[in-house]
Amino acid sequence: MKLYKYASPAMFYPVAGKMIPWFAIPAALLFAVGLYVGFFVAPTDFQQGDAYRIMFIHVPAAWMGMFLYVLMAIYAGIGWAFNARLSSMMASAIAVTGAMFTLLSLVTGAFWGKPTWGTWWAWDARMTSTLILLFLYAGFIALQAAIDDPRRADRAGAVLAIVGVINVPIIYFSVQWWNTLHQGATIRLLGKPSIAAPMLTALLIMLAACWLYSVAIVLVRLRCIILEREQNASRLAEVNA
Amino acid sequence: MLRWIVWRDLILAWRRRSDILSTVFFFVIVVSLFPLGIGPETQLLRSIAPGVVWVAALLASMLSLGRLFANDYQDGTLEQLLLTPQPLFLVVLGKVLAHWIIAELPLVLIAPLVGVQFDLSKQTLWVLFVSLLLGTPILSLIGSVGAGLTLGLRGGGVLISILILPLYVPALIFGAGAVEATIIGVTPAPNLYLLGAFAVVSLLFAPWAASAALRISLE
Amino acid sequence: MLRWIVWRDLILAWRRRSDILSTVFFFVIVVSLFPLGIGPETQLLRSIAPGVVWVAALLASMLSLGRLFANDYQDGTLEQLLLTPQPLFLVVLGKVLAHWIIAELPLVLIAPLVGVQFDLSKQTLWVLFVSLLLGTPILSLIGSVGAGLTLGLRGGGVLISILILPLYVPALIFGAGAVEATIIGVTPAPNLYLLGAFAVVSLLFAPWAASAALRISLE
Amino acid sequence: MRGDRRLFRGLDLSLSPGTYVQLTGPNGSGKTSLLRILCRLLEPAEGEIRWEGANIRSLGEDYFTAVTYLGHRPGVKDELSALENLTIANAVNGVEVDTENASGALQTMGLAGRERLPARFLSEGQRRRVALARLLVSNTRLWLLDEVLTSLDKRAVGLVRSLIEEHLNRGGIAIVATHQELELSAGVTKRLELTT
Amino acid sequence: MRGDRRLFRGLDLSLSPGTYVQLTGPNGSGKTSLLRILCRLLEPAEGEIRWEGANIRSLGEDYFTAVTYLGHRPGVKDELSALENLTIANAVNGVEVDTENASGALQTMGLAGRERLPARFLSEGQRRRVALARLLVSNTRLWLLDEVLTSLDKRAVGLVRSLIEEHLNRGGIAIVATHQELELSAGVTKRLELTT
Ligand code: HEM
Ligand SMILES: Nc1ncnc2c1ncn2[C@@H]1O[C@H](COP(=O)(O)OP(=O)(O)OP(=O)(O)O)[C@@H](O)[C@H]1O
Ligand SMILES: Nc1ncnc2c1ncn2[C@@H]1O[C@H](COP(=O)(O)OP(=O)(O)OP(=O)(O)O)[C@@H](O)[C@H]1O
Ligand SMILES: [Mg+2]
Ligand SMILES: [Mg+2]
Repeated sequence: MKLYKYASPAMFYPVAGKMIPWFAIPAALLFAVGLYVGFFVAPTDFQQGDAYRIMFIHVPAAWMGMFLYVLMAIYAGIGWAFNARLSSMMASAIAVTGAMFTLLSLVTGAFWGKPTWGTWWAWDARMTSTLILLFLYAGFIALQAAIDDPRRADRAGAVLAIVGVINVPIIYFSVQWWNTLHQGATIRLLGKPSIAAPMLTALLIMLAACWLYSVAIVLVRLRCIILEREQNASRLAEVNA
Repeated sequence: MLRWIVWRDLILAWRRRSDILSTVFFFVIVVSLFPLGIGPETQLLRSIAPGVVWVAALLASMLSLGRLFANDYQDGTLEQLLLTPQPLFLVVLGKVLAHWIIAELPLVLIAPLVGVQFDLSKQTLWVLFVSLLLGTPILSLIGSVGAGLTLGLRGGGVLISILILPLYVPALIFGAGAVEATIIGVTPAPNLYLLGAFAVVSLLFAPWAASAALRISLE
Repeated sequence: MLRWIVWRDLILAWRRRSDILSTVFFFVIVVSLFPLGIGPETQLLRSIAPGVVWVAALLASMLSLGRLFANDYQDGTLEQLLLTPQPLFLVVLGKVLAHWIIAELPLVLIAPLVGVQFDLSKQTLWVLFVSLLLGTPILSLIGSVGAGLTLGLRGGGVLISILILPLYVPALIFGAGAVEATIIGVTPAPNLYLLGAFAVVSLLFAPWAASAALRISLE
Repeated sequence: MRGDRRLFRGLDLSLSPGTYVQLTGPNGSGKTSLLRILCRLLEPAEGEIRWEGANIRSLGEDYFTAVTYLGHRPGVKDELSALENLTIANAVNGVEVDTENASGALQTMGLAGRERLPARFLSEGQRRRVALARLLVSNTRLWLLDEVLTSLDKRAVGLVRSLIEEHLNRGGIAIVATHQELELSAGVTKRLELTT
Repeated sequence: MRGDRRLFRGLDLSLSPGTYVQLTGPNGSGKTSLLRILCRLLEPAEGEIRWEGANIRSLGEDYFTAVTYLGHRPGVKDELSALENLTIANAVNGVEVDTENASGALQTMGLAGRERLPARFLSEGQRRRVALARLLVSNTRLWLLDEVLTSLDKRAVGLVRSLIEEHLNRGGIAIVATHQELELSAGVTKRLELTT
């Protein structure tokens, strides 16, 4: 089983090294194209002027933040169930990237909100659930950081991620429901305006770029984690020899 | 044997009655801090009362959860509990049940009294009581997972809170929502049903996750 | 030698950076829970913001205080610190100073960001920042007394809170009062002066009381 | 128990009833880890442990009816009296012991007159004796004792020795990790020395 | 130290330089309490302790420049390396030790190659060795050591013996609470047996 062979961290390390450019370079290219289309080709919005262009970062970031959480939970779960170290490391690597995208969508959302709504923040359902998602990432990362033994950290993280993933839909809907109960939202998100074709193109390109970037950065981070753990292990082995 | 685990924890709690009192006091103090920090307008206070009481309950239960397994862990009893001839999730369930009786039930009972400070109506107090009665088991159940995961870690107190507070959000929304609904004259029923459903989901998953967490922490 | 104690605690905290982050996140999470419990109306939220932020700061600092002496106590380092040839209150002062840098300063820095969530004006955010900068040393100082008294006691987490939360009340009233004043357009100066005075009083008495508490706890 | 192997030491061992295994070795050589693997608190990295022919993982909770493990920490609750500690610990294990038997066991362990004192008033050595009293009332066949002589004075060490001898005579197995020697007059003694 | 009395035991003792006191007695007989009284962590219920003629209470913090106490718990921080543990513990005591001396002391204690490893990766015995290294770099005259041999293997026990012997030869005083015997070839050995 060739695949099985690559599931060992030590074997995967060089493979990951080779894979990184294949994702990083297209990511860079697509970012360049996407930003160009988004900022220069796409027409100015008749309501919001140019402020809406922040969407090209905001929306992919928000999507990535949510997808990556699920992906992280899946990897962590596989790592736990099958004792696959590489999979667990993958989960740890994804967590930071996911948290970063979530934070990015919060920040860009806030910068978008200021010109359009006149406020940095409102307790809108989507914003709130994104914020909670960030907290969930933070919990996962903090838990893993607090545990010295990497194997134990992996498994504890897996339990938390799985519990979190079961909860995410519940949280999402409860927040949705919470906000609409009190008031018809004073300000709605853009809704679904018929987006101009260049806008949609730019959005999709940016989304693809974010995906490629995520893969590349996760691989980089994975390599760091592998290296760090091997070093720790060999340092201990050396001393105990 | 489940019976004995609950019984054991109740005896232990009774020997340390002051802990129970401390949790109740903490709850009361946190709730009372708000009028101090916010100012005395009755109207304002009444409209924030459900949120404040519920958040205080969350925090109080979270603080007491730090002790759910910690004492047993420190003196080696938890290892022994893992080695009893019965499924681990029953042990967890027993301890969670005891924790609810010890740490949450008193809050539920005292909450209407605290609500009076905020000038809530009789009916609202009643809904507050019911919402807490339905909601606090969720806190104990989900909290047990966090308590299991953070066992033996430094900085456990803060860590457990950032793990479980986000997971408490639905309970908070439905619970406080039910009370809020009563205040503005709407029926609290849907909120209470949702709260009950969430409690059932927690009951199904939490003991299982908590026993997994315990095994991991004790390795 | 004071220098070395502060330095030691800072190194230790740096080795466990995640604890610092956890405290900050706890603060942010608690603040965010209130809107979830209370509802999203901007007007209402703005008027409770000072109270909420200050109460969250109180709770966050209280949680981190549990660790002020506990880790050193558990591994026997605290005994050794008591046996150093220097007045005990200097040791306490060093540890409190380190605690403030590690656990309170990050809250002070993040608070304005949190305030943005409540749609506070620029000037209000500024006053919030200053009030916390003046007020958080009080929390560390008074908290050290509680931490010393509850050292090694079970249920320390809850116990410490009921000991020191009542003592925090003046800080809360002046601190939240200053922000409140700014919101309604009055000068926050008197509140801030009172807060400063209270800080000085704490600085004079707390280290002394905390060292007495430590001696008692270690007997 | 029939066979056990351990990755970084290559350990293979099968024990018959009446065997006493003295587990020695310098600090950090893995004594505690081995005992914890034997009672399933730890997973072995490789290899398996069999009890009466069956892998202990497949035995599930039933395995624990045959095993008593006493670890570094005595597992005695400060708030309970010696007597309560003993009876409740057993009840949780599904073995209900009546008060008479329990106080008999405590008396044997030299705790006469202190049975009803909360354990926090007992000295470290006396607390360990409370934990050891569990061996007297249990009817498990495999004893896993970790550093069981810590903080015991000479009288208590003698008590432990005779406890283990009786256990071996009844056909039990005892695996004891210790830095101190324990000369037994009964059963088969095996010495297992771990190295770092 | 000139005189010490203890309410429930009536203890009166004066020690001259170069004396080794071996404190024995069954569990709970008060060994730890006595040592803690001697380093002012506990107040004696009655009687007083004098150091060079002066009551130690009146000596204030100066007394601590003459005393090193090692208790049940080693006082080693998990997050710091062995080296940092040693240097910082001394710096806090007002004795700044340079890295060279410190790692020399750690090497003597058999920790060569592990000086820079965070202490949490050390085994229990090695952590105690880090604590003992403080005895090598300190220049205090009175050593109060509580159960200092706990969890040490034989090599380490030999090290501790020679450490104490050197200390006595330099005119120091050592009071050691222990269940195990420690045969010294230097200094005056006094045995103090406490009873329950
Ligand atoms: C910090 C504040 C904000 C956060 C956390 C946030 C979060 C999110 C999230 C999670 C999504 C994806 C959700 C989904 O597809 O269901 C999203 C999409 C979107 N957001 Fe935001 N948002 C914020 C502010 C804003 C603002 C101020 C605007 C514009 C006025 C905005 C406009 C949009 C648009 C147009 C989409 C795409 C909607 C769709 O295609 O369904 N967001 N945002
Ligand atoms: N949780 C852990 N994380 C990392 N390493 C560990 C852990 N527990 C044990 N070890 C390592 O495993 C080795 C064996 O430890 P173990 O506790 O089994 O030793 P021991 O023989 O019981 O020692 P002692 O005589 O001190 O009780 C040690 O070198 C230790 O460093
Ligand atoms: N904090 C305390 N509260 C009440 N009694 C105590 C306390 N500390 C010690 N004692 C009692 O004082 C007596 C002496 O205890 P001490 O710890 O000095 O004994 P020891 O000789 O050091 O025992 P060991 O050999 O277990 O270390 C014991 O009987 C104990 O019950
Ligand atoms: Mg061991
Ligand atoms: Mg002692």
